[in-house]
Amino acid sequence: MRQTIPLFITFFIGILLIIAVFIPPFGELGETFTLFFDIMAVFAFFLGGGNLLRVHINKLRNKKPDWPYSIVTLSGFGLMLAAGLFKINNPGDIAAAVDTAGSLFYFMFHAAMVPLGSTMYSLLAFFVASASYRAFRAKNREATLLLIAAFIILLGRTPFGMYISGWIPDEVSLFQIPNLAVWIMNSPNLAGQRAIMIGIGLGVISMSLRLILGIERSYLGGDK
Amino acid sequence: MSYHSRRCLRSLPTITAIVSCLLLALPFYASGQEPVTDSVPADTAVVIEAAPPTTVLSSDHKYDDGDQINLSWVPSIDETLKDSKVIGYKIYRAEDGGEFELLAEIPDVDTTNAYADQEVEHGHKYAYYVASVTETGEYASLETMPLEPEREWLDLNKAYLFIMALIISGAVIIYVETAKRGKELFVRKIAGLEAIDDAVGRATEMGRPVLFIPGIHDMDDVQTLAALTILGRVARTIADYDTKIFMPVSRSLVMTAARETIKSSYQAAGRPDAYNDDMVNYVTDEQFGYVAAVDGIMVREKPATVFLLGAFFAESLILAETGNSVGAIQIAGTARPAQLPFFIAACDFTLIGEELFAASAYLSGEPRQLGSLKGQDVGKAIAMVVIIGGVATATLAGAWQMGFAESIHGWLMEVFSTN
Amino acid sequence: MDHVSVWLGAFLTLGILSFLYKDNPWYKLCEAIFVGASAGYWVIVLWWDNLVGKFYEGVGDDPALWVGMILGVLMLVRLIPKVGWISRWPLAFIVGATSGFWMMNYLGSNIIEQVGATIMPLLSTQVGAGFDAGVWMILSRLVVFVGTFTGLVYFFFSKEHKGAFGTTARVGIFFIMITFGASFGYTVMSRMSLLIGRIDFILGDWLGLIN
Amino acid sequence: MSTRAKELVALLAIVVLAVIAYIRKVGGAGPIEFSSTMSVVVICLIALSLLWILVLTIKGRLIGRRVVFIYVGVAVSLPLFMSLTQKVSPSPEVIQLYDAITELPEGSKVLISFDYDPPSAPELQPMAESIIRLCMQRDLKVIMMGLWPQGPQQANLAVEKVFEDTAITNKGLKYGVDYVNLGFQTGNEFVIQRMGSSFESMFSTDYEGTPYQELPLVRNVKNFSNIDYSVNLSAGFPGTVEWVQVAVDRYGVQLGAGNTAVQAPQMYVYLDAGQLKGLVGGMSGASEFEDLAEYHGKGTKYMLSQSFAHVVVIAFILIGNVAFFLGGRKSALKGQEP
Repeated sequence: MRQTIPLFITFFIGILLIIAVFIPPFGELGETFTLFFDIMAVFAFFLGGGNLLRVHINKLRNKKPDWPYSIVTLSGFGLMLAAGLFKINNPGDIAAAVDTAGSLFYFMFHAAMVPLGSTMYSLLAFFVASASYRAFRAKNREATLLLIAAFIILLGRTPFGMYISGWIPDEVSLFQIPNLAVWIMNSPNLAGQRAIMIGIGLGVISMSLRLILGIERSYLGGDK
Repeated sequence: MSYHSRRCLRSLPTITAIVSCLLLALPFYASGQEPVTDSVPADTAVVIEAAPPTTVLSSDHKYDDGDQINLSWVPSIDETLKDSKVIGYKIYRAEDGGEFELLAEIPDVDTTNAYADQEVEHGHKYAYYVASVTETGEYASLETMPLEPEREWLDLNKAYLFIMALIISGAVIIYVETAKRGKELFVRKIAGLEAIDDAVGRATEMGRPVLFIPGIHDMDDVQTLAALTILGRVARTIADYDTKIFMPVSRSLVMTAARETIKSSYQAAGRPDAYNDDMVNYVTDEQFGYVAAVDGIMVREKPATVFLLGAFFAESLILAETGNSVGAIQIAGTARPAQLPFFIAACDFTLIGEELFAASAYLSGEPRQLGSLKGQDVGKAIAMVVIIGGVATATLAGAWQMGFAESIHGWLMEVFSTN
Repeated sequence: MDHVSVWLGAFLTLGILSFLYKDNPWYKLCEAIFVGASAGYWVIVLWWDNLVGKFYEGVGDDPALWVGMILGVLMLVRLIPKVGWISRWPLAFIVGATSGFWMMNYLGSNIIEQVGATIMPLLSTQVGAGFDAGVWMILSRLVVFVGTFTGLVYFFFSKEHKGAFGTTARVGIFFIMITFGASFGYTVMSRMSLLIGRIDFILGDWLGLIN
Repeated sequence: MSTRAKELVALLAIVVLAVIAYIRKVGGAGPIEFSSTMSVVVICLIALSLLWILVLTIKGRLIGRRVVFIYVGVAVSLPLFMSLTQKVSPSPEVIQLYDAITELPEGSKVLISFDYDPPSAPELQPMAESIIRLCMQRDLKVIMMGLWPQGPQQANLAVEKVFEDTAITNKGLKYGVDYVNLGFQTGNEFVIQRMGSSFESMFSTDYEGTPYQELPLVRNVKNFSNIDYSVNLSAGFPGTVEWVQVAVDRYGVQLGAGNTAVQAPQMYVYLDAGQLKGLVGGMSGASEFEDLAEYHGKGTKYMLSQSFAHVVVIAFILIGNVAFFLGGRKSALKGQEP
């Protein structure tokens, strides 16, 4: 019973959304369900946010390693919450959008979250280089092809590509590196992308069917 | 076929011709009223700068929820003149015999002589007229007959999509059923999945935890669902080996779903007591805030094995390189082609696209699940046959203009287009 | 930008960058701020956009939204151990909706569209045009055709990669590898730009050393 | 000295240097610029040290991650001081987008969707600025919106930047008449779908809170059929893929896209199928576009840094591979291969 009802719900809703594609009056069903999902996400956050609070309060209480940072996390969380919920310092008072310029929420976002997020993102530049040095080796034929393609695209995107291959006559201009880079993007890359995309499409269909038909039910938990 | 129906069929062209003539003529007789030209000042001498558009036709948009009417007209004759003063058109509409109101302005006179009115509702009638607009005035056409948009219950434009869905799902279901009856099905080895047991075993030996990252998307992404189905299998192994699993997530819904999944795996392994909610923790929804936290966890907890399965974006390499720097064995998989090269570079095993979705079925080893993999191979085979056949007929039709090839190619293009 | 936010931004930027050296208190501090503030940020976004914007303001016109609300409340039932299992219902709803919705979407955009786009005449620019394709176009079309086909062979699960089938699959993986190489080459560019943006902030906005 | 003491000294040095630089800035000192001789010397020094690393690696001494990191930092920072410029040749997909905009008649409406956030701004902001500038120069009407919460803010920043140019300011463009920012709406691809029937249903007010009907520019814009060209500036999901799947495939919108370099390769599929009309990919795309539009902004300025960083990455791949073939293979055979 405890498993049958959820399995039935999954089956019913799944089939409904598949059929909806073919029935114009149901055309907006997917959209409506997304709205449901968005509303559910708010409630899920009570669980998630609650979990975040619990973990850090526990850390504080038990004086686990690095507990002082939990104070920072909790106060950051609280401050952002207060700033947003009460729209502190919002020039357009409570009716204006929460992220109106000038509000505390706006300030916190731009002065703290933006630099933090952008910098975390930019760490990638360093990791790309270290991965290039360590891992991009022509170990076998596959890796060699990957490398060559990457190399041509990289060169094609710098002026060096043109300098190196400028001597190639215009009749076979395809072999000039910038053109070759474009060709790789448009032909072999396109082919690989297509194969991957078609495969993914089939994978999604098959997995969706397993879920809808209840063949795959690991996410549901046991009968107890 | 009866005599009558045959007779009807024979006279069909004539009837069609008469009906279409009537239809074309309708707008001209539609209304006894004078066209509305009130924007031309009445007290000045009326100078007609442009002719109104003619043959304004409204028609119901087929296969919709009765929420669109298509409008077309023959542009003002002045547009063919060199010094045309027409700068655009205005469309007016009346609902259920009410007042005409401005519906839309179309500035571009060169290209547009049609309009799709999607602001209509099933159950109401709409009449239209179109006016050509010049700098100083408007010149209205005749009104159309009131038309009620029709609601269709089946979108026949999507008949081919329906058949495709039926064939592929049918193949999956047939193979699932075949497998259920006990027929042995062969599925080739997938390297990344063969490695999972060893990877978990390694963590057990080293006494270090397993870190499972299910991507950064919510439950409304199929990749997250795929990650959770794989989690179900991995958690089972972990429960068997009595290893520690740690799973920071970036979405609350994923947290609840992951807890259910792990709990049920522990129950299936007969060790429900070993399960603990703290195995899965919510961190933050923010992409890079989550990455900052996971990176911190990686360098501090030093997991022996890291799973990176699901929807990944820019963070793929940040996570994979940090995991690599702490010496973890990493098994990654995503359906995002742009992130795959990074996983391939920095991880030990990578599930490419489709393999991510096939993984849980493969790992389960259950005949029915393996059957579904066979089913999707049928889809692949169809795609391959269509590609070969399509390219062949297109080439024949292209270079040698062969009639039969042209018709096959034309039909294929009709089937394989979503519009 | 005023002094406070520039200094704060610089402090946080350098703190994150310090992770490259090693895990350290400065990074831990930035991480703690980031996690706390961003979790708070998303609650607020969910609260105002979803609960207020979509539910509260929308439910008048669309009573169906109550379904979403009820499902949401059911999620919280897990906090009551006795009836906790009911919280699987909303989960089942989400799984069903996600599967059904994306199944049809992927069928359209990933399978039908892509197969359709691969059907191209090899020797002519378009159907009915005669032999008007140049050498390069023929080559490109051929590469796309062969690459897509062999790539699909690679993903085939029902047959061991052996013999002629194995060779075809190997050609397929070659194409997939070229795709990855191309993505990598293209991506490197993007990654560098992000860093350039940050360095521009440090050297320009903060320290005023560059224009 | 212990490691800890060394670290503290380094930290202190950074703080002191920063304070000095800041005081210098507050004192009104201008930016530092390298002369071309100086630039060449710096470039040569970097090249020499890379050679040295090559030698080290061949000898079997793999350099650490931190050294690689320092190189990246240096390669990105130093070019920002240099006064060298670099020639670009626009690629066909960038030209296609440029042409699509320049071929629009005066007064046409261009919809620009800002689907990115500040972390992706270094790449996409230069595009946004030059596309908006081009539209305004050519007297096109610009309608801006965002599927990402922070998109509309980026839109405003871009407009502010464009207005720093007196040639644009002198046109006396009015908000609400010549350009408008509709703001953000949650719902990802469904927002696009709803916009297919009515813009107003998704954006009842603009970003400032002005009701849709009070904005002369959009008052008569019902849906996509009133838009002449659309540009989507995208850093991920929701982004170009969704715009193509919904706006192009369902509503026949003429769409061009500006993408981060990561995403751009996936868009060639759509470009090839004609679903996309024009694509600007990454910073090099941005600098190509700036070149076409004859305005040299941040895209051009950053491009030198980027080329440098590329060369460093290429060098590291080369070094890694040369060492692998000349000496490292042995270690690979011994099973120490990373």
